[in-house]
Amino acid sequence: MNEELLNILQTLVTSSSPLVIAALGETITERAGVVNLSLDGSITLAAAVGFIAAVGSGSTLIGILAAMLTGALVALIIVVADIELKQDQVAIGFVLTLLAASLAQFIGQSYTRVRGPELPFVSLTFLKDIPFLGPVFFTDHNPLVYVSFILVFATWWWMFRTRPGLALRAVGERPESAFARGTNVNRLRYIYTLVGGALVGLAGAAYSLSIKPGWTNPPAMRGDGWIALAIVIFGGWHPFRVVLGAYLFAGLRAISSAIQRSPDVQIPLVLINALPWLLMIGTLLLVSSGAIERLLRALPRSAQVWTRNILRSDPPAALGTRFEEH
Amino acid sequence: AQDDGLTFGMILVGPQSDRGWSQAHYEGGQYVEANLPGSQMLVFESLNSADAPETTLLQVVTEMVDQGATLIITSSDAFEEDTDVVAEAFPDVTFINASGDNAFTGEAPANVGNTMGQVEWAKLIAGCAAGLTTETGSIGYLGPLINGETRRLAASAYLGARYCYENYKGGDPAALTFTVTWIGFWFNIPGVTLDPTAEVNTFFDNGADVVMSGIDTPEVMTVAGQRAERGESVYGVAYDYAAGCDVAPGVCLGVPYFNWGPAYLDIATRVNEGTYTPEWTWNGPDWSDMNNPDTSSVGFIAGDGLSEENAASLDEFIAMLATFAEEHPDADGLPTAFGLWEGPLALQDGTVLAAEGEFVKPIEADNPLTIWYLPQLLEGMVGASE
Amino acid sequence: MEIELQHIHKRFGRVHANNDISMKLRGGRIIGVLGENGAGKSTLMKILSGYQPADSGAILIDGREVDYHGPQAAIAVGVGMLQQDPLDVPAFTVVENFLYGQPPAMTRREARAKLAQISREFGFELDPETPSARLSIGQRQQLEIVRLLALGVRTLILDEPTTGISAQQKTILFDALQALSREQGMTVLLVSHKLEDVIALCDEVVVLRAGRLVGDKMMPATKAELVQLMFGQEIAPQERSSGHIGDAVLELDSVTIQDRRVRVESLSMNVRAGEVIGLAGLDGSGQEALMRACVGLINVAGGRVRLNGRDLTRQSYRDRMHAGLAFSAAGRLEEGLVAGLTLTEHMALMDNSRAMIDWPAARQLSGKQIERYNVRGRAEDRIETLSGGNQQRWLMALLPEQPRVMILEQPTRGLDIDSARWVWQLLLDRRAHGTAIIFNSPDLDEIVTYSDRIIVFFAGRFHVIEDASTATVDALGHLIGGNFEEAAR
Amino acid sequence: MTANRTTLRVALLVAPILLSLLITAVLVLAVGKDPIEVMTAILEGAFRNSNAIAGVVNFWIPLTFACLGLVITFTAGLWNIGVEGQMMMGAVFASWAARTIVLPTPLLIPIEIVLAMAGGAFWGVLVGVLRVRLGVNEIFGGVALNALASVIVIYLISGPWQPPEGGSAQSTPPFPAESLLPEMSPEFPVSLLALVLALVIILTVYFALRGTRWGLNLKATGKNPRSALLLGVPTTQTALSAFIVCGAIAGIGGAYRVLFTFDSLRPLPSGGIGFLGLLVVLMVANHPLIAPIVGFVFATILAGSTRLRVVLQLDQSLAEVLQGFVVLLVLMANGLRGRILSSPRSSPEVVQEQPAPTTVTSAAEAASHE
Ligand SMILES: Nc1ncnc2c1ncn2[C@@H]1O[C@H](COP(=O)(O)OP(=O)(O)OP(=O)(O)O)[C@@H](O)[C@H]1O
Ligand SMILES: Nc1ncnc2c1ncn2[C@@H]1O[C@H](COP(=O)(O)OP(=O)(O)OP(=O)(O)O)[C@@H](O)[C@H]1O
Ligand SMILES: [Mg+2]
Ligand SMILES: [Mg+2]
Repeated sequence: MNEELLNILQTLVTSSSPLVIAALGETITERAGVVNLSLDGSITLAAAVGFIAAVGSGSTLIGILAAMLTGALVALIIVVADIELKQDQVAIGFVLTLLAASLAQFIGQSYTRVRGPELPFVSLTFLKDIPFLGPVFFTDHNPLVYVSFILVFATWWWMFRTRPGLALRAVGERPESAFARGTNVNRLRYIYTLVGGALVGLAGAAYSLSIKPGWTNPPAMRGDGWIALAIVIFGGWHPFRVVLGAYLFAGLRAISSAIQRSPDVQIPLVLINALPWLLMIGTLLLVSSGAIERLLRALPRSAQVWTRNILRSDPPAALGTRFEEH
Repeated sequence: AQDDGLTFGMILVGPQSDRGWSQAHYEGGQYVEANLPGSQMLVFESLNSADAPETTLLQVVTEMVDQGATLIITSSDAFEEDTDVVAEAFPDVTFINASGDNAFTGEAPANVGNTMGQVEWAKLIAGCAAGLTTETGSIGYLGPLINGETRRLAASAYLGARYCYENYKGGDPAALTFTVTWIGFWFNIPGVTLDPTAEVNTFFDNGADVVMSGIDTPEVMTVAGQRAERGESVYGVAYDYAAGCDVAPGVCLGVPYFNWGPAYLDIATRVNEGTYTPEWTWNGPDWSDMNNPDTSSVGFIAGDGLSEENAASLDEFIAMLATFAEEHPDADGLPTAFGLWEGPLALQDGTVLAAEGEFVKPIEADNPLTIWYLPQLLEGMVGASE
Repeated sequence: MEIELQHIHKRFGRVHANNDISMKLRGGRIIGVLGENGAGKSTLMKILSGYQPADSGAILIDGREVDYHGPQAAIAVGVGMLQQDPLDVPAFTVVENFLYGQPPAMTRREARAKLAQISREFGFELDPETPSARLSIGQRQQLEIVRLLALGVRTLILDEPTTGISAQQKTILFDALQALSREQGMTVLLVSHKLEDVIALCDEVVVLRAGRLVGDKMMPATKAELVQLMFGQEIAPQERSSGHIGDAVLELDSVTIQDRRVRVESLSMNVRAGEVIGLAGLDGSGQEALMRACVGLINVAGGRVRLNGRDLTRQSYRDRMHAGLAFSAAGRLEEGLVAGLTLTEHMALMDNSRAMIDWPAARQLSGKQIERYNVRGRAEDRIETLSGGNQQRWLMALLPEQPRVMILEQPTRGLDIDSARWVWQLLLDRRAHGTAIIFNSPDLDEIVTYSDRIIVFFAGRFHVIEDASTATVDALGHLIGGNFEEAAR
Repeated sequence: MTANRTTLRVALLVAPILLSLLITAVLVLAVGKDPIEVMTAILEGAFRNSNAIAGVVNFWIPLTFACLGLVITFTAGLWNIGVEGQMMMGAVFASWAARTIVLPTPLLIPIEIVLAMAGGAFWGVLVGVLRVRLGVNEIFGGVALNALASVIVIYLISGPWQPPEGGSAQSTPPFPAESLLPEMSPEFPVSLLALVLALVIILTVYFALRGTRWGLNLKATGKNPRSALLLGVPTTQTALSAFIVCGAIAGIGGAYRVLFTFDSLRPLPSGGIGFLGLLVVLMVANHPLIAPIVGFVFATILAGSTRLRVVLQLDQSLAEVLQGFVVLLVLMANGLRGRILSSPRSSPEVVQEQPAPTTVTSAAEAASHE
C-alpha cells in the first residue's frame, strides 16, 4: 500500500470528523422532526466558546463540555421557539445562523491566534496494526475522531435497534401515532434537539481544539455547517449513509485541491473554491426526487427500481412541522 | 484632535493579533507611540471583504480624520488603489501605503507615500534553512495570492533553498522539489481562499518535510507542530512577524520578518514636523545586527528546529550575504542587487531573466524583468505563476 | 366492563362540540354512534379514548371515576380507539408498529409471536416485515385492532371504519367485532354514516345533534327511523337518476398509466355528454390515477386523451381546464382550497382574464355564490375557518358553470347524508345541462345510485359495468376485492 | 380587557428591543467598555452631519432593494437565501457595462441598471430552476449560488478584470466617471436616481401584491402550491417569476454598491446586505411598507458601527449581534403574544402571519404535481 495514499486518507479521516459529528447530530435532530438550520453559526460559536473555555481552564475537556453546552443552548432556542412560541423553525434557525456567527466573532476578538490547549493524538493498540484500516482509521487521531466512529454505530443502533429508537423515529415520522402510543412527542423533540445540538457543538470543539486549532477571524470552519446540513439530506437521514457522505465529500474536496497542484491542469486558482459548492449541489441533485425522476426516465425499467432505492432520500415525514396534542 | 502630538491611523487588513503581517504593523505603530512623544494611534483592524464587507476605506478614513488623524497608514497592498482615491479627498492628510509602489510609478497623488522592507534577504536565509534541513528533498511553499511581490518572495526562498541544498548539504539541485501552492489571499477566508490547514497537510502527506509560509497567518507552524507531536520529522518556516516561531518552536527553522517600527517612526516624525514629502522607500536590514529593533527593517530569527550543524551553515550563509550587500550598497535609497539573484536565471516559461554573470535589477521603471515586478516564478520551481 | 359518561362538555372556540352528554354503555354490546356532520361524534369518542380532554364532566369505568391524560392512559384502563385513518407509522414495518407502544419488556420475537397469534384468531393476514406504508387501509385497521387487543383493550371504538375497505375486508372486520362483543364481552362503539352497516351490526344506537345527545334506540330499526332520529325529519331515499345522454365528449384511447403505486394498462372508453361514470375500487387501485391522467396531473405512458376530438394528451393541467375539463381532488385543504386565503380571494383566483384584480367585483360575485350555494360563512372569512361541509360547497361554487366534463375525487367525502345529497343535487343540475361527470367514491352506495356506467378497479386491472342499474352494492363489494372472474360468470 | 391587551401588545413590541439592547450592553460591559459611549458612537457615526446621514442612506438604498425582492419570494413561500448572490451578480453585470460600454451617463446608467437586473434575475432563476424543476431546496441552492457568485467576483477581480499592475484580489480598476451614478451634492453624497428608484419599487411591489393577479398567484402558491395549481395557478412559473423579480430588484441593489459606493467591483460587493434584508423581512412579517422603515434603523446601526471600531476599538460584529438579537427576540415576542392572546375563550385565531411555511426538505411539491 502506497504510503502517501495512506497519509492522505488518514488526514482525510481526521479532517472530516467534525463534519461527521455535526451531520450525525443534525440527523438525530431531524429524525425527531426538528430542523436545526443554525449549524453554520452554532458550530462556529461552539468552536469559539470551546476554545475560550479551554484557554481559561487549561483543560480541553472543559472546552469540549462548554462547546457542547453552547450547541445545545442554540438548539434549545429553536425548539422553544417552535414548540412554545409557534415560530417557524427555519426562520429562527436562519436568524441564529447569523447571530451565532456574529457572537462568536465578538467574543473571539481577544482570543484571535492565542495559543491554547490542543487535543492529544492517540493511536489504538492492536487496531492500529491492521493493514490499511489501522494506519487510516486507528493511528494518530485526536480522541474526537474515535468518538465520531463510536457515534456512527451508536446512533444507528439507537435508532434502529432499540425501543426508544422506535419512539424517536415515530416522533419525526408521524407524531400523532407516537402520541397515541403514550410518547410525549414534544418532550422527545426537546431531548433529541438538545442532543443533536450538543453534537453540533462537539463538532465545533473538534475544530477549535484540534483540526483548526485556536480562534481566527474569519473563522476557519465557516461554510461547513451548510455542508453538514446537505450531507444529512444526501445521507437519507441514515447514520451509515451520512458518514459515507461526509467522507465522500471530504475526499472529493481533497481531490479538487490535488487537481490544483497538478501542473497540467490550467484551472484559474480561485475557481477551485467553487468546487465544494458545486459538489454540494451535485450531491443534492443526486438524491432530489425531481432529478431522480428525470434520471430514471432515461434508464431501462429494470435499472429504475434499484436506482430509486439506492438514491431515495425521504425526509422524516413530519420534519419541520409542529405537533399540538389537542 | 490634540494639538500637542501626532494622531495617526493604522488600517490593518487582518486582526491586530494575527501573529503575522497585521500584528507586525500594529506593533510598528506601537513603536511610534512609544518613541514619538504625544503621538497616538487609531487602529482599524480586519478591513477586508470577509470581516467587514460593508465597510469601505473611505468610511474608515473619514472617521479617523474626524478623530484628528493627520497621517494614515494603510498597511496592505490590498489598499493600494483605494488609498490613492481616498487620498484625493483628504489633501491635507498624509497617506502611507505599505508594500505599494504607486509613489514610485507616479500614479499616486502628492500626499501618498509608500514603504516596504527588503524582506527578500530574509527570505533567502529562510530558504537556505529549509534547503539545509530537508531530508526528502521536497519543500512546500504556501503562497497567498499571485502578484509581483509574492512571486519574488517565493523565488527568493527558492534561490536560498537551492543554494544551500547544493553547497552545504551536497544535494543535487535538480532533484530538489520546491512546490508553491497559492491559497488566493493573504489569509484564510473560507469560501474564498483554499484552506491553508488542508494545504499544509497535503504538502506533508505528499512527501514534503519542510513547508515555508508565505501568508500572513501561522497555519504552517500549527500543522507542523501537530505533525511533530505525532512523531513525524517535519519542519516549518514562519513568516512576517518576529515571534512567528512561538506557535511551534520545536519545529520552527526560523522566521523572516518585517520590523516596521523604524520606518514608521521616521515617517511619523517627519510628518509631525511637517517635513515629510511623500516618497517610495524600500528599506534593507541592518547587516551589523539584522534583529536590532531600532535599526533593521527586516530580520531573520533562527528557530529551535534548526540543527546545530545547519545553524552553523546558516550563519556562514548570512555572513556571505552580508558581504555581498556591502559590496553592492544601496544607491538613492534603493537596493542595487540582491544576493543569489545572479544569472543564469530564467523564468518558468524559459524567458531569460539574467544571463551568466549578470544580476537581476531590483526595480526599474518600465522594466518588468526586475525582482520587484517578477512576472513569473523561476525555472525549477513547481507551481502556478499566474 | 361498564362505561358511564356524566355531563361531558367540550368547546372549540364558539363551537359547543359536546354539550352536557351523559350516557351509560354496557359491555358485550355493539353500539352505533350516529349524527350529522359536526354533531360531535368524533369529539366525544376522542374524549372517551383520551385523545382530547373534556372541558368538564366525568368518565366512570365500572363505577370508578377515571381521569386520564392521553390515549395510552385510556388504553391502560381498557379503552382503545381506532381512528378513521389508522394511527400507525408508515415508515415502520408491521411488527415495529405492533411493538411500538407495548410494554418495554416485550422483545421483537415475542411481538412477532403475539402478532401472529392474534391475527390468526380473527383471520387477519399481516406480514410482519412489510412496511405499513404498503398495506391497504383495511390491513392497517387490522394491524391497529391487533395492537389494541394485545394491549388488553376491553372497549373498542371505531370511527367510520368501513369507508375504503373491500367487502371481504368488511366481512372480516364485522365478524371480528361480533366475536369480540359476543364471545369476549367487549364493548364496541361504532361511529358511522353508513346506516346499512349500523343496521347490520349494532345492538343499540345513540344519536347526537349539534353537540347534544338527542336520542337512543335499541335495534333493530329501519333506515327511515334512524334518519328521522338524526335529522328530525325524513329524507326521501335518492332515486336512481338518468339524464339525457349525448355524444362522446371525452375519449380515452388505449390509455396506459403508470404512477408510483399502480399501472393501468390500455384503457379505452368514451365519456358522453350528460353521462355519470362512477369509479369503484380500493385506495390506489387505479381509479385516482385514471382521473388524474385525464386532467393531466399524471403523464400517460401510452395512448391518447381527446376532448371533443381535440388531442389533449400532451397538454398541461391548465390547458385542459381551459379546454373544458374541471377537476376537484379529495383532500379539500390539501388539494383544492388554499388555507390562508379568503373566500373572495379564491373567487378572484378563478378569474384569470385580467392582470389587475377587480376586488369589488370579486366580492360581489362571492356574495352571490355564498347565497346560491348556501355556504355558512362570509366573503372575507378565511377558508379554513369554515366547516368541512361548507368548504366542500365553496369548492363546488368555484367550479366553472358548464364544463364539458367534471372529474371529481370523492365529491362527498366525509359528508353526512343530507349534505351529500345536496352536493349531488348541484352536480346533477349541471349534468342536466350536458356536463359529463366522472367520480369515485369509497361509498359503493353512492356509486350505484348516481352512475350510468361503472368501472371497477383492482390493482390496476379494471372491469366495466355498462349498465349501472344492474349493479348492486354487494356485487361491487366483491369486485373491488378483485373477484372479476367470479363476477363475469 | 382591550386596554390590557393593547398594553400587552405594546409591551411585547418594546420588550424585545430593550432586551436586545440590554444583552448588547452586557456584552459591551464584559469587554470593559461603556454601553452609553457605544450608543453615542453609533448615533454620532450615523447622524453627526449630512455626510454621515448620507452614509446611512447609502446602506438603506441597497438594503431596501434586497428587502422588497425578498418580500416577493417570501410571499411565494420561498426562502431566497440566494439574494446575496443575486445582488453580487447584479453588481457583476453592471460592472461589465461600466467597464465596457462607452456612452454618456444618461444613456449608460439605464443600460447598467437593466443589465444588473438581468444579472440578478439570472442568478435568481438558477435557484428557481434547481428548486422547482430539480427538487433542490432553495436554501441550499441559494447558499451554494451565493458562494459561486462570490467566487466569480473574485475570479474577475484577480483575473480578467484585474488592475494593469497585477491583482491584489481587492478591486478592479475604478470605473470611468461617466459610468457612475452621480451624487446629489458633495455634502449629501447620495444618488437621487437610486433613491427615487427605491421609492418607486416600494410602491410597485406593494400594489403588485395587493392588486394584481400575479400578486394573488404568489400568495396562493406560497400558502399551498398544490391547491393553487389545481385552482389554475401556474405555480411553477409563479415560483420562477418570484425568483426572477426578486433577483432583478436585488440586482439593482448590487449595481448601486459598485456604481456608487465603491466605483469598482469588490469581493463580496453585496456586503452581507442581502442577509440583513432577510432579517428585516422576517422581523416585519413580510410587510412591504414596514420593511423599508425597519431597514432604515438597521442601516443606521450598520453605518454607525464603523465609528465603534475607530473610536472604541469595538469589533463591528457587535452591531451584527445587536441586530441579530433584535430580530430573534421580536420573533419570539410575536410567539409569546400569540400564546397569551389566544386564550381558550377566543376563537383559535391564526397566529400572526409568517412568511415561508416551507420546510427545508420539502422538495418542489409544486413541481412534482405538474
Ligand atoms: N441507507 C443505508 N446506508 C448504508 N447501509 C444501510 C442503509 N440502510 C441499511 N443499511 C445496512 O443494512 C443493515 C440493516 O439496516 P436497518 O437497521 O436500516 O434495516 P432493518 O433493520 O432491516 O430495517 P429497519 O429500518 O426497519 O430497522 C444495516 O446493518 C446497514 O449495514
Ligand atoms: N380541534 C378542533 N378545533 C376546532 N373545532 C373543532 C375541533 N374538532 C372539532 N371541532 C368542531 O367541533 C364540532 C364537532 O366536531 P366532530 O368532529 O366531533 O363532529 P363529527 O360528529 O365527528 O362530524 P363528522 O360526521 O363530520 O365526522 C364541529 O363543529 C367541528 O368543526
Ligand atoms: Mg501600483
Ligand atoms: Mg367525525
